[in-house]
Amino acid sequence: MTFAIAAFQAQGAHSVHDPVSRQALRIHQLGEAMYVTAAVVFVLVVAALLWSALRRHRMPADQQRSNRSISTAVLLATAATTVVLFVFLILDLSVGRAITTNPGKGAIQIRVTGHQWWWEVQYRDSLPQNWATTANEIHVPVGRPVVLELRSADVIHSLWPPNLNGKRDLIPGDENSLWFQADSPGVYRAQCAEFCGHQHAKMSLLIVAEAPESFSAWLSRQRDTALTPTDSVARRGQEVFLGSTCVMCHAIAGTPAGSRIGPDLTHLASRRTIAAGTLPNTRGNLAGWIINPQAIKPGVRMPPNRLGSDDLQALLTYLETLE
Amino acid sequence: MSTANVDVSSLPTTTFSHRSLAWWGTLGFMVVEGTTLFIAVVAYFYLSRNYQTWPPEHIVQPSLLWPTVQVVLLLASLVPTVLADRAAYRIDLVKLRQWLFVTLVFELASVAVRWQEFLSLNVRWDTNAYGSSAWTLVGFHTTLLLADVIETAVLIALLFSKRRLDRHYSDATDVTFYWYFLVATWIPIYVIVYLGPRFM
Amino acid sequence: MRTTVLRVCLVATALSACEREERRFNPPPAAIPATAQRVTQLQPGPPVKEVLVPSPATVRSPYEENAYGVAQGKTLYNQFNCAGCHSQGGGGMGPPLMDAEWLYGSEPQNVFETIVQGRPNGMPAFGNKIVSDQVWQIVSYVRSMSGLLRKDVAPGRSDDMYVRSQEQATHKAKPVVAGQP
Amino acid sequence: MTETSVSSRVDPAADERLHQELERTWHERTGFWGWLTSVDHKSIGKRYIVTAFAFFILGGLNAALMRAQLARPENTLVGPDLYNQLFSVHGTTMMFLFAVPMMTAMGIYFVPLMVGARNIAYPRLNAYGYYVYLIGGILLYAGLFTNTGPEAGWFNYVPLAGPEFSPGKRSDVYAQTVTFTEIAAIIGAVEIIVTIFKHRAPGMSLGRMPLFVWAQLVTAFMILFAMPWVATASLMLAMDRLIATHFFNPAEGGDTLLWQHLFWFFGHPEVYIIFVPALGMVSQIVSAATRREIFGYPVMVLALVMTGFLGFGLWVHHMFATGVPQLGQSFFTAASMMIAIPSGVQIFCWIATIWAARPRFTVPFLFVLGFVVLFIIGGFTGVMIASVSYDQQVHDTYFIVAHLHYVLLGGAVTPLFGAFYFWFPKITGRMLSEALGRCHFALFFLGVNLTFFPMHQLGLEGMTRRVYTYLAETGWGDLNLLATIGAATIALSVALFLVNVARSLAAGEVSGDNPWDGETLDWGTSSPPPSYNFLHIPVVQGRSALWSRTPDKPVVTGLRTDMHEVLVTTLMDARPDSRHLHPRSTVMPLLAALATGVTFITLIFTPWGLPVGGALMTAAFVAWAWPDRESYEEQRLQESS
Repeated sequence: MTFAIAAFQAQGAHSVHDPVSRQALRIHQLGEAMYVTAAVVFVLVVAALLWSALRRHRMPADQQRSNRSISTAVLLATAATTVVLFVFLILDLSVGRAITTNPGKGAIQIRVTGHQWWWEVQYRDSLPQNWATTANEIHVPVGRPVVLELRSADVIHSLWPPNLNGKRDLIPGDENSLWFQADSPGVYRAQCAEFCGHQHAKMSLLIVAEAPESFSAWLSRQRDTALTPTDSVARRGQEVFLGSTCVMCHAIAGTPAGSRIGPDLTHLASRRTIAAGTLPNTRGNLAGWIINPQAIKPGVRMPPNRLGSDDLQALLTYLETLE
Repeated sequence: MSTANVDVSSLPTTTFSHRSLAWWGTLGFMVVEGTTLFIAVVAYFYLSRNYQTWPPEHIVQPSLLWPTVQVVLLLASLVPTVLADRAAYRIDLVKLRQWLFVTLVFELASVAVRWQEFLSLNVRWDTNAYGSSAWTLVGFHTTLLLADVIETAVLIALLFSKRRLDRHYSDATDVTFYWYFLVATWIPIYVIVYLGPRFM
Repeated sequence: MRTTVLRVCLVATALSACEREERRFNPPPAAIPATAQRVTQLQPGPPVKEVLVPSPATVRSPYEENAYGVAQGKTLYNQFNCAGCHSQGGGGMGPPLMDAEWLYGSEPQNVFETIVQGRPNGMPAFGNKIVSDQVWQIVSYVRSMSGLLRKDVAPGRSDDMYVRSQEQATHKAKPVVAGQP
Repeated sequence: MTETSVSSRVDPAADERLHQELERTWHERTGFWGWLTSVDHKSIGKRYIVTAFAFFILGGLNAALMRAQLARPENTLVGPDLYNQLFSVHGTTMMFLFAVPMMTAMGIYFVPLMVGARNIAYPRLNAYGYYVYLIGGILLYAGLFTNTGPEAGWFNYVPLAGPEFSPGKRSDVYAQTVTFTEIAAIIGAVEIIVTIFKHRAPGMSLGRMPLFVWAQLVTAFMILFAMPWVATASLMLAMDRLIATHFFNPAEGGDTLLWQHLFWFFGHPEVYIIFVPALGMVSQIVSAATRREIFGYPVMVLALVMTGFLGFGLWVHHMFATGVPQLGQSFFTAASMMIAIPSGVQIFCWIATIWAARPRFTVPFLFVLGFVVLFIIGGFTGVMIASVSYDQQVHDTYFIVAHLHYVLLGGAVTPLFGAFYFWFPKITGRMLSEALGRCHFALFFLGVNLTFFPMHQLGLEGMTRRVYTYLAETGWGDLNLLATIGAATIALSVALFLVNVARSLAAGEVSGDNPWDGETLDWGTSSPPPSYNFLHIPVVQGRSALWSRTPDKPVVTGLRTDMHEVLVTTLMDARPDSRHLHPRSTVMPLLAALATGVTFITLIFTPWGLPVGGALMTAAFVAWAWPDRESYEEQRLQESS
């Protein structure tokens, strides 16, 4: 179990408690302040309640009504409540201002489109041939603001990277955006937070924050088309891909496969996970996923595929070349 | 402090307006229905923000003839309604029957014109959100209209029947009260749905 | 006696609701595919040697009374670009699908064959490009376009531009087999 | 009759005669037919309470299944499709079929008793409302059992619930269930308002009304203004699905956020509709436990009214993640935080009441203590999520699941259980066992904390709501297991309560009229109350109706005893104003409800439901309005007297 957790954390931290951006940090601090206040007030009120209930003194009714100190106590408690709330309000406004300020120039724009149940990620450029499309994994450079342009292809989703910022909905017919700046490198997990159907539970996304140089290297690799396989098994695998059901939904740049119904597979092998953050990207998992995705994510749009074992192995070999 | 017993045997059994229970019930449902109409109006304006023009491009403006006829008809119907109302307060059975019947005729005419008003929208409910919200707004009001027609008809029948009671005078004022409500709500709907698109 | 009838009716209603609402994710494997003659050279994607076709005459169409399957069929119809030729049922390059005329028969098996084998004059063969389960979903959707499915199973409008009245409001027209295309 | 009884001068023979006469007039037939035709608010109220509690159990069973599924990561007990239906039906049940109807039911039973009326205003409509509600509940569960349960949550967001993404009839079942329950809730609200406005006993001016009655009044007004929003929204959804309107279709000018605005403009007041009556219950329990009027009555009333108003200003705080403009958000943050003030004031006033008295630690009072503790926790997380920035982190996570259950279970269900223990003797004439009650309380309090406290942490660690499973690597397994154990504890406590009820019904200690020494008029009549509620309608002389009664016990005289004649009083001062005749038992409400049921259920399948059902409903209501010979004779007799 511990090992599994460690493995998972290598796949992406996912907690409000561990902020790595200014936004998440400010929210975290606001939360801490509110927790401490809440705890103090809670203890005070419950103590007052229990003391009142347990003290064995009974004041005559008319005396209670005319007792000024009781009224004063109630009044003071109300005033204190109001002050605490007012302080919270001010704190909230200041945090709100801090985290919604304009990201400024030089921010990287990334278009994220929610699909049932995966994320399409597109790095656009003034030149369309420089566009890079991937899925379920966003790479960002450390120390530079990133703006996610959020859209939806079907129902409402919500992108939530707790270590980086709060969540924002992806709404069909509407555009939203969310920005953050990762201050330390690492792999952070984001999850769909708005209920979106059968596989809402397994709709995750990894955000990989890395040094600017490695980010640029990654991006330029992602812009490339897929290499034509040289190995004969991989070539056979490509034939399987293009001649079977795969080609109806998936795109691999540099081949005739160009459908945008499912995730773009041009650089599938470079991704850490498959099935929207559900499984580590290994040959075994990939095989299981292709043969019967419904066993892993019941209701997912991808149908079970019946492939002969030679075809499957060739296909896997081909997919592994897509780095 | 001591209080004497209260003898209520001489209190009236038929009361009008806010002294009567039925009036409060009518008012309660007017609040609910008024809120509903208000929501439909909110939806209408909310959806209009999604368009550059309202009505949307390629959709003809709603026609004004029949809706305007309706407004005139409804305003005119207030005359017999007020007279029926007064007759009821005066416990004047003959006049009440008479004017309530005239009111019913107006109500029926209004239902007939309402059919034309749907056509005057010049859009189908399933064409776009504009059509949907306009139809719904007019449709809501029509449901209430039909309910009041039935209510008026039943009351007139009661007034002519052997089962007539004093309390029916009070009930008659509730029916007229409701009709005022329907007329009063129709005017803004007319302005919003039929005139509105010309100014939006 | 009457209670028995009533009970049977109730059970039937309940069962039909269950059938209508089931979300079938993992269909049992269909009959072993048999190799069939393809009738067209057209197909999506690069050419392949042969088309594998389940023999449809022996397989009952699984989605005729299943709203979820039909809705999936509608999604696939658009995603696989059937609309490219058939439009939203009104036809274009391909024949209309919302009318009562059927060139190759209106039975589910006929439509299945049409999709899988292709037809002369333009309909590509989707044989091994779409898994048979999805083909059946598309079949049921295509039939719903001309009102051949129950209204509570046929789809409502999609979140798209208005082009035609929704399938569940389409009146059933008695299918006729039209002459040669 | 005990000392506190509202009964008049001591003349047992005359009282006995009067009792005989009133009993003959107000008694309803027993048996099945009597059940179907009843228009007595106590009979309807009782079945409302029992039905709503049955739905509480059903909703709880849904929750138990969900908790079982989530006990371990990657569990396969329940698949995603069933899980989605379960949580949708759970939410829909708890909000529409349990919480609101239960609070209405308590009002239907106790408001007439507390204001000193013989029956609720519009008794037939009352019966109609119950049947419509029952049909709605049966529809939802018939849906669930035929695999047609709603699948897009109780909030039912479009487009997921729209025609494209929710094929079949599942969302339609949701929409019509909502329609039925809204009709019932609105009817209940109108009756309660009119009962409070026009049926109060003479002398009970607005300033002398019990706090429970004030709470019910505020709630009823909130229902009146809130419920039409969700009813309209669900109507739009049903039309989008059935006749292809485009309210929620962005491609044709519709808007998915329209649903959210309409839904939450109802949805947030809804929380207060559930919570405010519970505040009223707490006040009555505290006042009885301390034998004191609640400290600061005017402030308490003001706080209730303010809660009612503010409840309408918060809806957007459910939508902070949709990206509504910053300025608007600040307004909703401020309003959301402000609503904590009236809640705080009430807690302080209760503490002040308790401080100056020596409370009896009866089971109802224990539940009140538990309520304060749980509610403060829920209230504080509520203030936290009123903050836009913080909400954007925890929105739609298990943190919210924890928050809302602390507020609803802690803030409403806990006082409700207290109220059950408190008023059970009034309804049945028997006490519930204190010993079992204490066990029930302890287990329930423990269970709620065990289930929901860990969920705060789960949310912060990233567990989102409405997930049917989670991966083992997340490390959420242990806390989830703890929550499941807590849920089992809650289930056990509720089972204990049922045992307690069954035991008491069979052989409980006889309670007497006023076992807690309560202040309100309901304690001034026998337990259970007679069919006519009060032998003599009392003249109220002070805020605590029973405690302030002078020895001569003035009452109303001159009301007819041979028919359902009731007293109508003026709005502000409750001066006697007129005599009104209430109808006798009739089957018409049931028939009208069946017609309504046929209409809306047919509308799930075909637009023809409208004309056909409309005709049926017209027939039913015309038959309802037309007096039969017997009631005509009676009415004429009353008018001539």
